[in-house]
Amino acid sequence: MSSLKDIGVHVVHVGGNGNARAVLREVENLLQKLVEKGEESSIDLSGLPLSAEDYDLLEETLGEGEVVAEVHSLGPTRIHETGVPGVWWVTHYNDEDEVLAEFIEVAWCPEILLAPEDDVKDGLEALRARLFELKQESNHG
Amino acid sequence: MADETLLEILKRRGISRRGFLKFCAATTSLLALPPSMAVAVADSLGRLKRPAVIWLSFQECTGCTESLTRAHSPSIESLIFDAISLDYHHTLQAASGHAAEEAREHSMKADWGKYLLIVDGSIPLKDGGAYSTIAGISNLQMLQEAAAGAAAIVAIGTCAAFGGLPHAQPNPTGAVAVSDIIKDKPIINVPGCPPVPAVMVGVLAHYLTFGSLPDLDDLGRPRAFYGESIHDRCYRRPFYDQGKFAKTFDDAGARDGWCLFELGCKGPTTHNACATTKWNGGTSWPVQSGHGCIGCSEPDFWDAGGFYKALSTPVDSVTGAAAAAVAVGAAAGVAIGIANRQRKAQARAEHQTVTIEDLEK
Amino acid sequence: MSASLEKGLNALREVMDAPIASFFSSCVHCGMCADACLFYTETGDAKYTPIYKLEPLRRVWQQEYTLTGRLSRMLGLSKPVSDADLRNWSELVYDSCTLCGRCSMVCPVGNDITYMVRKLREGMSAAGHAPEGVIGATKRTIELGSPMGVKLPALQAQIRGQEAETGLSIPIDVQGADYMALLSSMEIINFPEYLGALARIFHQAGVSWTLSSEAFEATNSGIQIGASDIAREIVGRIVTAAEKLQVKHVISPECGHAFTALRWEGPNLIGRPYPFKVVHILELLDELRTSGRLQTVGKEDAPLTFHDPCQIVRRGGVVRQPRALLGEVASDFREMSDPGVWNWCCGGGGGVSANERAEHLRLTAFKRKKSQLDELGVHTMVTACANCRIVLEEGLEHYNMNVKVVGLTELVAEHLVEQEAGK
Amino acid sequence: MSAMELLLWARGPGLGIAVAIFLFGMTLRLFEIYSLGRKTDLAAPRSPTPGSGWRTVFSRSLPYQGTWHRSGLTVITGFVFHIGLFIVLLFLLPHIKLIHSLTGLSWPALPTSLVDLVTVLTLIALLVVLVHRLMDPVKRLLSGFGDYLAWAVTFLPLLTGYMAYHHLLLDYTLLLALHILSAELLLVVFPFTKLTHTFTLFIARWYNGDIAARKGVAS
Repeated sequence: MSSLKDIGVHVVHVGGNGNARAVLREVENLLQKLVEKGEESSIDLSGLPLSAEDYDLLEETLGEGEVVAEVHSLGPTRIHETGVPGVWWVTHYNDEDEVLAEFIEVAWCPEILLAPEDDVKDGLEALRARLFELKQESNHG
Repeated sequence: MADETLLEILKRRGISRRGFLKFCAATTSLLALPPSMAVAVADSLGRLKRPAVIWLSFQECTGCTESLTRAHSPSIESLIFDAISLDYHHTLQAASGHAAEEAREHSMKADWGKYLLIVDGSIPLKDGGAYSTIAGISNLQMLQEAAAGAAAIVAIGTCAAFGGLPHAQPNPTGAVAVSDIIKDKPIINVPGCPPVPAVMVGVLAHYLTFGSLPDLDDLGRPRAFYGESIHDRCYRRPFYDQGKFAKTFDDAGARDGWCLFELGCKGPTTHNACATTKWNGGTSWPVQSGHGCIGCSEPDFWDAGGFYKALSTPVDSVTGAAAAAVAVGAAAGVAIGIANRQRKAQARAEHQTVTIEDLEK
Repeated sequence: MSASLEKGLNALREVMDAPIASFFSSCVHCGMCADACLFYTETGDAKYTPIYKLEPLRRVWQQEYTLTGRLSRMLGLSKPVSDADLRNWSELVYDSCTLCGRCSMVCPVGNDITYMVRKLREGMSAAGHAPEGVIGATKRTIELGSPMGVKLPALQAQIRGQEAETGLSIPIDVQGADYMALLSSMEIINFPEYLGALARIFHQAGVSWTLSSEAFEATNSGIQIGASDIAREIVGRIVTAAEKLQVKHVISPECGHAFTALRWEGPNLIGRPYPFKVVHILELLDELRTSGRLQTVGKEDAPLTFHDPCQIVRRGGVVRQPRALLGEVASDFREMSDPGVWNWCCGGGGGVSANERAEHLRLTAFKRKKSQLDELGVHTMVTACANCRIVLEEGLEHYNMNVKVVGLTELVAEHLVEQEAGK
Repeated sequence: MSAMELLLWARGPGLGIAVAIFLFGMTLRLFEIYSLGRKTDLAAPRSPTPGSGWRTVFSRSLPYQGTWHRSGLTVITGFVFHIGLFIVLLFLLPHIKLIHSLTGLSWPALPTSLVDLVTVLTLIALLVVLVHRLMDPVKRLLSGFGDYLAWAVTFLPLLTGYMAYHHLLLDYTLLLALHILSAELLLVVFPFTKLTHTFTLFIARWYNGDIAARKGVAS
């Protein structure tokens, strides 16, 4: 029997629709804003129809940077700095590794990497509680 | 518990603020809002208290509920449902019989004027609405009662939004849409057969986030999802522009992903988000799998001239009318021809030879 | 004194046919016929647009021969053609149209507008709206035998004159001659040398010919005024004479509309084909030339040009022959712009030259010919139509132009090999 | 009535009605014309004239040099909009599908973007034609309600088709419905305006060519 692969379906791409160039120009503007005014911003990539060629062009132009990070909350979120410092590629996945949302963030550091203030406070309390427990244990010990 | 905010619920479930931020970013993206709105979304969703929701199912196939609950990425969508208090849903609720109806009545009384009413399925009007009843109450009556106390109504699926399949000719049950009955409440139509799950969730998220109706088109559909046609966002669109069309479902053009217009694709007249959100967790969508759009999120899609007929072709055959027209035209032509010949013959008969005396008055 | 609107409308009902219906059905009002009409180009007045001149005919067609027209007429949505309408259109139908046929050549949908103007004149004349001058010419043709009132004695006097001039006898009423020649009264009165030229050429070529004392006048005012009954009577005289003399051919003189009347309209007027052939004099001359029976000597050296008479060239199909003949007798023949079937009318055909009230308009229209001549800079213009010749001469005189007009037949005759003439 | 209902009406009963009126009207017109007949020409033709009517049917499609010179604007805009109309009507795929479904005939389509360009040129030409008709004294004199109606029903399908393709101003479904309705209006108006020239000009040219050829002139 033939397998699925034997069915001669091959999708021919007809070239990008030019949205990659528009995105790149937008990145340039946002980066200039960051440099001049310190304003951070981002672009929602799922809001635009981007072909495979568009993605290739985006990735090729922005390149790879120094930082790679991963956040584990509600499924993974993968972040990497592009070859242009200050330009971050942020992709949110669900637990099944499907893309939920994808952004290009123009910032000193992506929002999601920063430790949230409330969480830090909660962490401080948790840490103090832990230290208190340790002290109790050593006292008893 | 009922006074817990969403953020508190999430926290209780071990979801961090980072996770919540991620959820808000995804929701913002889903709602096609600018990324900068994520903070606003996070702020209001975070403080959100669980609103009551009543879900009524009338003449329907449960496909809409299936679509919603079988969503591939339940983690995000289910968050929204965690945020609501789904007090009544035939299919999903544990209670049945009198207990279920009591729950509905209780919820209506408790949250009168505040609850969100979700409806799927059309409402039969013929023969006193006898074609569909729940606990002896006709759909019409139940809808009217529930609608009276609703803050807003969401008509989920093409049946509730436009009448859908039950409404198709000859419409034996006299099925109508929610908007045909309820005129005094805000109604959001979320058509589709079934609607894209992310769209259903997105609409709910919007309502919950902003407490208001999203921007609607003239058919009551949220523009964020129904603002563009399938054709506009179709990845095969460049083939349409180049004039490359699949002629059959298995020809070389079809294999190369050419435009399906000739095979009856209704993409140009259909407004939905399939082309961008796709189905089954972004796996594919009808056109990508090689079949033209059937226009399921549009009114009367079932009677729109055939799924496999190109949009520009006639719905009905005109051959009969054409033949009759030619025949009648020929008959009229022969009649006027005879009349004309008679008039000319008469003119000849009345001809008086013109002499030079006849040249002046 | 019995012309009436009803008679006129009845005539229009009678002439309506499939070509007219197809023409009116096809007109898109593009106005290109205006640019083809010298009465429009020289005045710039839109009312001279050829298709506009046909409004009364179009209205009769639409109101009486189409279903929608009949219905709107019944419902009172369209007004029938009135006597005032026809009176208002008289100038357009008679004064500003020479039936030159140029519009019929340019119409993109192929309307033969000239064909329709000719038909419309049937109704106009029967309704009493033909111009006085043309009515007068028609009356003289019927009553005296020629539009200019030329009678047999006048012709006989000219025959004697030309016989003396050429030393040749001019045959009259010869039974069984091959050719019966006809003349236009303008030739008899203004250009009798045409008759002499015929005698000399036919003598040299050995053509058996004759004139008829009963029918020597070729012109037909009935055609110009648009009264078929009258035209039939006039052409009938020629047919009767030709049949009586049992000639094989009848020669149309150098007169444009005479050729049209005799060659194309005649059989249709009398309702049967002729037992003889009709040839234009230029056709005969060219035939003699190609068969070697016409010998010429010497050529005109001065540059000269040819004015194509509409009825002979565009409406008659004699295009090649005049140029072939000119090639024999002229060394410096120059074509005007728009030569041959695209020529511009002299402005006096189709009865306009007989229509006094049109004189001013005709002279205005002549500016077209004037500019053609100015552009070419030639001082001799040959033509082959007595009417063109008169109109051209009047125009040239009016505009003080130094151009001489010559008849082609006479020009050929001047170059005949002389010793032949002496025999 | 929603846009979709309007579209369905246009594709269904509307089309049937329009095609029926068009065919009825044109059949009637052709009978009207031919039933008037024509007398046999008794004058001997200069030479045999077979095919000369057909020759003129084709030759009148080409302007002669003097026409270019004197009626240039009419000729150029006329050419552009006629050729443009034919290209758009006959070579846009949706139109071919329509013709195929009505007649069973089919042929290859031109790229949509090319047809789009042609549409723009045709629209421009038609606008020039209208302005010319309003400004030129001859055209203005000859023009009546029927002329402007014929212009409008020719212009509208092109305009609505262009707007639908580019999603201008209105919803696509509504525009498509309006486009089809405007084409149906064209069909309905067709037999009762000068638009009949599309067919009758062949008859007119044939007669003209035949009449002239009998006299030995190629007209």
